[in-house]
Amino acid sequence: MTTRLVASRRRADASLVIGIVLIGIVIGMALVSYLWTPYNPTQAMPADRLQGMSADHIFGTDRYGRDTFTWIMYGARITLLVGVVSVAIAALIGVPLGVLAGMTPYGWLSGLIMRGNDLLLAFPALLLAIVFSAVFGPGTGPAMVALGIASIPGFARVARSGTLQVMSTEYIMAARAANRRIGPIAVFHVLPNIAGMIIVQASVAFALAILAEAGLSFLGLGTQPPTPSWGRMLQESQQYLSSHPMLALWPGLFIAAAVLGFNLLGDGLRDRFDPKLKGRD
Amino acid sequence: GAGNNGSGGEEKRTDMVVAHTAEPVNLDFTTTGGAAIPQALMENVYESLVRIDQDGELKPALAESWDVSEDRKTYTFHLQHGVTFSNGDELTSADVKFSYERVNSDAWTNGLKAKMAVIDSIDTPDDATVEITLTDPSNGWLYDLASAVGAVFSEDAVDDLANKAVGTGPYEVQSFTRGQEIVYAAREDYWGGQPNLETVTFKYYKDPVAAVNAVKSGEVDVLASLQAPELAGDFESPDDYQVVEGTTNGEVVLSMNNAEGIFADKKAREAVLYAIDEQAILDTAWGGYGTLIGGMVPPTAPYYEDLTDVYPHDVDKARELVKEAGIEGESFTYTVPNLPYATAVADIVVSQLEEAGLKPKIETQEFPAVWLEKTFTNHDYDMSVINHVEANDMLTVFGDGYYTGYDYSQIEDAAKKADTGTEEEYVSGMKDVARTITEDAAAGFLFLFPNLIVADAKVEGLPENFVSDSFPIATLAWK
Amino acid sequence: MAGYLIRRLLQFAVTAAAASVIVFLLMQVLPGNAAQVALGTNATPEAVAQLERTYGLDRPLPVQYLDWISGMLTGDFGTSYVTRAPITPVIADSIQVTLIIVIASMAVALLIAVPLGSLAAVFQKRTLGTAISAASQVGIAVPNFLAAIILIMIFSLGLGWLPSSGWAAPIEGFGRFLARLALPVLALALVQAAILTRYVRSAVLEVMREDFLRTARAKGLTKTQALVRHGLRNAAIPVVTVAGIQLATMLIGAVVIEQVFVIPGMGSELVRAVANRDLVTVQGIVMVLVVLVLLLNLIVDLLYTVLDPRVRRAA
Amino acid sequence: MPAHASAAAPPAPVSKRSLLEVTDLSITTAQTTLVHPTSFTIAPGERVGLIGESGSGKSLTASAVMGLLPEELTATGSITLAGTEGDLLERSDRQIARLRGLNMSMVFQEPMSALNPLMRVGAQVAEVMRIHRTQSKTDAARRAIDLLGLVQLPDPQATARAYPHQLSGGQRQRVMLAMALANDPQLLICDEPTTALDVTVQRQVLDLVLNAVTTSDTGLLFITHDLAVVARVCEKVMVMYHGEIVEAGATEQIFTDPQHDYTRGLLAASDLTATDDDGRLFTIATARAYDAARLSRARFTPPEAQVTGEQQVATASGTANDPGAQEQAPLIEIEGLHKTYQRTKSGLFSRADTVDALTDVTLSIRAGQRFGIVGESGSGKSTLLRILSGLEPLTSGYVRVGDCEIASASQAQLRAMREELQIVFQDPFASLDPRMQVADIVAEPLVAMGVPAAQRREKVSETLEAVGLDACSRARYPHQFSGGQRQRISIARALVCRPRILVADEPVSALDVSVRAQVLNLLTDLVEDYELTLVFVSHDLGVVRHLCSDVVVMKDGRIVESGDVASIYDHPQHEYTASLVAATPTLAAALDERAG
Ligand SMILES: Nc1ncnc2c1ncn2[C@@H]1O[C@H](COP(=O)(O)OP(=O)(O)OP(=O)(O)O)[C@@H](O)[C@H]1O
Ligand SMILES: Nc1ncnc2c1ncn2[C@@H]1O[C@H](COP(=O)(O)OP(=O)(O)OP(=O)(O)O)[C@@H](O)[C@H]1O
Ligand SMILES: [Mg+2]
Ligand SMILES: [Mg+2]
Repeated sequence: MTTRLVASRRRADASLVIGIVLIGIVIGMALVSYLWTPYNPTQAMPADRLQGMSADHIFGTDRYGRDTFTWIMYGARITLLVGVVSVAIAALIGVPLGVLAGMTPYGWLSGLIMRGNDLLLAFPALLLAIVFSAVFGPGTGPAMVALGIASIPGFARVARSGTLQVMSTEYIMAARAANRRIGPIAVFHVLPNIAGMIIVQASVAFALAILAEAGLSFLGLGTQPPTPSWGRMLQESQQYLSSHPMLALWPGLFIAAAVLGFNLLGDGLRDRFDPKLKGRD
Repeated sequence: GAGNNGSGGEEKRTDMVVAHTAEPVNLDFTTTGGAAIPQALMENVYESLVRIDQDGELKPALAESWDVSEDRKTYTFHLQHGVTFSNGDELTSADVKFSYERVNSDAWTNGLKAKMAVIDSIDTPDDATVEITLTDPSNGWLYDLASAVGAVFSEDAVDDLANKAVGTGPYEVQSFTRGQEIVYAAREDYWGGQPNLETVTFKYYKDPVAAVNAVKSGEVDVLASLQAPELAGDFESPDDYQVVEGTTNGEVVLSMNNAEGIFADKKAREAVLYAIDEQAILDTAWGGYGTLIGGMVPPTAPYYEDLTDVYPHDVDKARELVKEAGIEGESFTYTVPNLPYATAVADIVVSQLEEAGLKPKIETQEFPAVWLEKTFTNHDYDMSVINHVEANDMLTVFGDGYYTGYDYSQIEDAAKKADTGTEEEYVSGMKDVARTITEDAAAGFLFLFPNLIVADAKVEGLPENFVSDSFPIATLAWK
Repeated sequence: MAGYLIRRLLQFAVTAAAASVIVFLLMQVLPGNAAQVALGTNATPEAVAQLERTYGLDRPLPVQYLDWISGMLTGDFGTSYVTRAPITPVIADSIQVTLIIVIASMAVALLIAVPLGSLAAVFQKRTLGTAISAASQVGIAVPNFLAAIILIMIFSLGLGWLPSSGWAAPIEGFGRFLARLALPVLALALVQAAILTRYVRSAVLEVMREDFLRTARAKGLTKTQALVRHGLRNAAIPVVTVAGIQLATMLIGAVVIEQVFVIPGMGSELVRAVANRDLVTVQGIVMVLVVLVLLLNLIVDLLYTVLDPRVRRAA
Repeated sequence: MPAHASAAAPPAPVSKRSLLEVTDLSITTAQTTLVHPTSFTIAPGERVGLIGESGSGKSLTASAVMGLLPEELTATGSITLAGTEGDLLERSDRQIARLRGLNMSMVFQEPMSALNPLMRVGAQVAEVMRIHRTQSKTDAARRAIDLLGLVQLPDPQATARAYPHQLSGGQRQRVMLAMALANDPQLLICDEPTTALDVTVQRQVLDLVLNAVTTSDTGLLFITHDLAVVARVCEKVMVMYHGEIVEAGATEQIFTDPQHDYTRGLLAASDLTATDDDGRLFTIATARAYDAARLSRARFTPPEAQVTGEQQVATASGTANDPGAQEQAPLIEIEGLHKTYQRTKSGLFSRADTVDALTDVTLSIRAGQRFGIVGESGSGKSTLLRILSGLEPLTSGYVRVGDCEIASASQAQLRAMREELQIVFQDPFASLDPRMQVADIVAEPLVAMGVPAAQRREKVSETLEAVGLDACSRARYPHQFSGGQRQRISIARALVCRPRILVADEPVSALDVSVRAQVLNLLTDLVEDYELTLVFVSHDLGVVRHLCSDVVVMKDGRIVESGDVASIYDHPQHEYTASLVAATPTLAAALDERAG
């Protein structure tokens, strides 16, 4: 391996490590929140309202006297939930469709799938989310589903182009010559080989979903009370921006950290999976 | 707008920008519900025969004076002289007759029209006199007349009410940009004398923080209703700003479905009332602004009485009642309209209820679309919260078939007697009704919504209290 | 070329038609009775029924659909039964606002991203490149409404240079227009610039690896000259695609910024119309947005063929 | 031992004033040294070849001269170019840029990507003159067209207006050459300029280079790994191995009397006409037995090649020449086969493209035969194989493999047929799924046949052993193997189900010469051991000649000639075959030509 490759690999690894650490913190907080939190997240303590950072409340308290750190911990759950569910929807629908479009010998079928994809692409995430919140009422659920549906086309495209690439390789030809049927080829050859791209796409979609949920919560269309969510915290802290800026700082910081984490993870993985960085000579 | 006020130097400005929260979707309150349209148009563009002043008292408006017959069924109004509509037509008693008969026709679809159902006949002995006969005496009717149902229209100008408003008021609508602003221009030929300001602009800000920012950056001179009271502290410097705290007719009601479900049991409702700590709610959710009332009557009403001691905050008692009612841990839906005060209140209410062993499940509902249909119309809820802003709405809110599901028969006779009785009978009768409702634990009365106005320090003539359904701009002026 | 154009246009029309059916059906499942909302708390069932009759809401769905479509094709989006006013001017006004903001933001974002991204690529392994990359990573992670709020706090509330909210059309005075345009555009552009910087960087890096750049240097160009003369146009191709996608998401994504700055754009109109259950308006706005996105995709595709002679070849 | 190397390679006897002087050039990364101190000179008009295995540092050396080294590498030593002041290595990019394209120019290996895809080629050629202001704008455009004519591009006017993608690889390479020659440089560097080209095109490009340098007395540094090519073009050769020039001298001398082991190995492995006592090709390992001097003798004994051919036929004779076998029905029979591809139209010119990949192909292959198919790129060789194996539907015609009639066969019949017929593909890197372990790759055909797991393991081990891979490679992934080893894996996969027919689609064209010999030897062994019928596809005539008994020559989807190897190669009937044979560079022929 040449030094250039070593350098890229090292940078990729740095991205990966930082990304994993940031995401690890978020996941860790979410998991711990199921076992323990410093305070009850919904219990208001009017006497303790709007306190600054202290030993009792390391991130301070909000207008109802609730512990901000507890809220950040609970908020990590929603953030991850939104990411996981929306990415799962997008990937579980988008990837099979993309693979099918890439593998089918029938031009009309792949054409149909891709046109459907184009159609879906015309409904951006926020548009769907606004309409969904009207149909099903505002909430985390409709938001996740809307974000998930809106990111189907991305996954389908990546999966299809990856599949086409894989299908044109000689090892697929070899597998067909070895009498493998289309199903096993999809499972044992295509999916493992496009998994890298899909994972990269997923980490980026994850980051986008977190941002979109925050935006929706800001519009009042995302997570609803009394569920703690970072987007909602940010929205509610708006009126305290000049008097108690810490209230906005914490959720803002954690949203940014989570998004950064997933983006860095995606970058790192992309470099890892980049064929150009593999010894190819 | 207020943009170019720097160049004038000493010269007094003749325009003013006022920020509001709820925007009118059109200009026609005869067919469109909601408080926003009357707020923008009543007293400014349309006038009624009478009006309610800042202290909640009846004052003459288009009617210079009026007489009431012995049987308190016939009202004779004497109209002001020299009143013209903004289209140039002169006001006559025929316009009044036309307008009020129109309320009772199909042309009005706004449910408010019910307030005029009590009218039996309208006569116009001459151009300046209107005689209105009621089917029964009514103490509340004259107050109702001061609201939007009493607006007097010109007979030739009702074709396109949604987009064109022609009235007798001090201002006319110069332009209306839906969702953004209404620009008013002063009328030179106003019967009450030309108002102080030449132009007034209402700007609409759904987001309270944006509205506050607009005041701070000087784009807005008056913020008519601060929906983020925590921010009032930002306007502490008296040289630059003034914060006016007045009252409104708005009772923030923690409504419970009396007819069905978990709160059909009075014990359950009582538990709720003991569980909630109104003062804490006011402090955390609304920055301590507002008044605790304990009942459905604002202090500006003649039959007001402090009822806050009927159900004091007592968590232990609440827990006991919860056990007695056998509803410990039983989950119920608490529908919260997505309005600033409602969501602000929800968090703390839930916390207090949970402390008493109750288990509310919040369901946020879009207001008005979803809340109106599910909670209000279909009564598909256990608990909700809403600010009932109309004047004299106690009998409506706890009336027959209303979403509160209150057993109206409990108060029906008393209410009838009060309305048709003498003024004293009216006051004492209504007091009894209000107490009965509170004692029945028909709903929680969290607080009286404050009228928080933030304005440039040099603005005067602000309507301190919001007790009618309008925001009058004729009194506004620069110092 | 003509054949391709016709084929693409046809595809566009079919997709738009399919989208219109989806939009229409979506509107039918919105809960909340529109007429009820329009009439308010005290509406009687008779009044509701009458309003439905007046606006033809009681007709069969296919009839309503055809009526809507044929109206739209002649530029008439119908009359709102909430505002009682024609919808076309509302859409026309708000679309104009949104397009101005979004296009201006994209222009600003590109003005920032292209030089920064190129620098980050050229100085890939030096401090400057790393710094730009890191800054763009962080920029992407900041929600744009947070950026907007911070900008307001600095430039409007703090320094008092610019208004915190509102909108003015260019005809109301160019200064006023620019003053109100500046912050929302900046808020959108900063985050977009961060996103685009990354794409520019990777596109330039990709191009720098290309053999033809070495050829250009072998001809006698220095590194920078080679990059500018031969590299940038090649790097533009992937960037155009991303910019197109971003522009499409911004059309509706700007709604958050519009709310913060109280700007009457498409997004704000949509949110308002949804809240008022102003279905005809919702339908119209969603349809216009969808068509705009489709149109953007079409334009990007065509731009591609202009930029890249290889695409013109049947592959 | 750089000093030793340069000492061992004194400048060519022609003691002209040198044009390029490279002294103690070494190229290092932060960690390692890639090119050890190296010195050489090139005189005006001198043609110097630089050969060596992949990764030995040839390109880096050339890049250093041009000042085009990647940033992360540093070059020390000195490089001087006649007519310019001082050491090139000490100049800034800006200063050295003035020399590039004017005093010295370079042609790169990869013709497909070396031109700017967005710029018309005429403009790209004119740009070299514009950069150095050797021509005015209009003159540059005019001269660009002349140059395109000079490098024998058809219709230079039209070509100048074309974009690179509209030209073939050979045409692009000629554009590159026109660009390099535009300012009459003193020094021309060609870095493997023809490896991506078909033999006939390769020959044309080489002729052009030769012509250009001889007419204007340009010094030439020619990098290649193809010994035959270097022998044709260069009068002096330097051999590079692991970043050092291990040997240098006159072409004749190096190729007939190599001193260094590596050079000898290289020569032996690339000589497809020489075999050891077992009739196997020489590899680096067995190169000691190789007699390099036979190359110099070659031109005095022209029939040598023919002798090998006969030898070849003799080794493969067992079944093929058995008259009884000839009477049997052929194992594979193809008659009047047509294949037309419909290209999906997605570009601007949406004409429905059809490509006639195969036209009226008729051939038959007997059991046990070693059957070669040769032809240039795009002549339909791979298509034919895909049809044979039932992986691609045919348009019309009759194809039979064993007792399976492909056109009308059901999927099940095709599956059964494919158990008899297995394929080895061209690219050892692309034909193995990078995410599968070797054992799974090799077992794949068995899985499809439904062989139980235990039996599969056994068969896989057996086959891996047969192709010379040890048991511990089972659990490894393809990227952990060298190219030659990978090709063994693919051969193992093909043989694991014991087919009767082995079809190989250019199995060695992606391999280094030394590895190529090993793989070809392995194939020969296996074909004998397993009594396989071999269908072998290649564009390399030498390889086919070595391996096969019979051959068909394809061009544009048609068979232009067929017969036994010896007669086709030595007495080609069709002019295309003749040109193909003539264009194929062989070391012996090249040396021959030089002498003649
Ligand atoms: N930028 C670089 N950084 C580090 N190592 C490099 C770099 N470029 C090339 N190398 C290494 O230097 C060695 C020589 O490379 P070079 O390209 O000169 O080989 P070559 O002889 O031209 O081989 P080929 O025949 O494959 O072209 C190789 O091992 C290669 O991996
Ligand atoms: N799937 C396909 N669709 C369209 N055209 C094809 C397809 N496969 C091959 N062709 C065309 O058919 C012709 C023959 O291709 P084929 O791959 O058989 O050639 P080849 O002789 O194997 O060439 P090479 O030596 O480059 O592998 C070529 O012109 C090729 O472009
Ligand atoms: Mg090389
Ligand atoms: Mg081939």
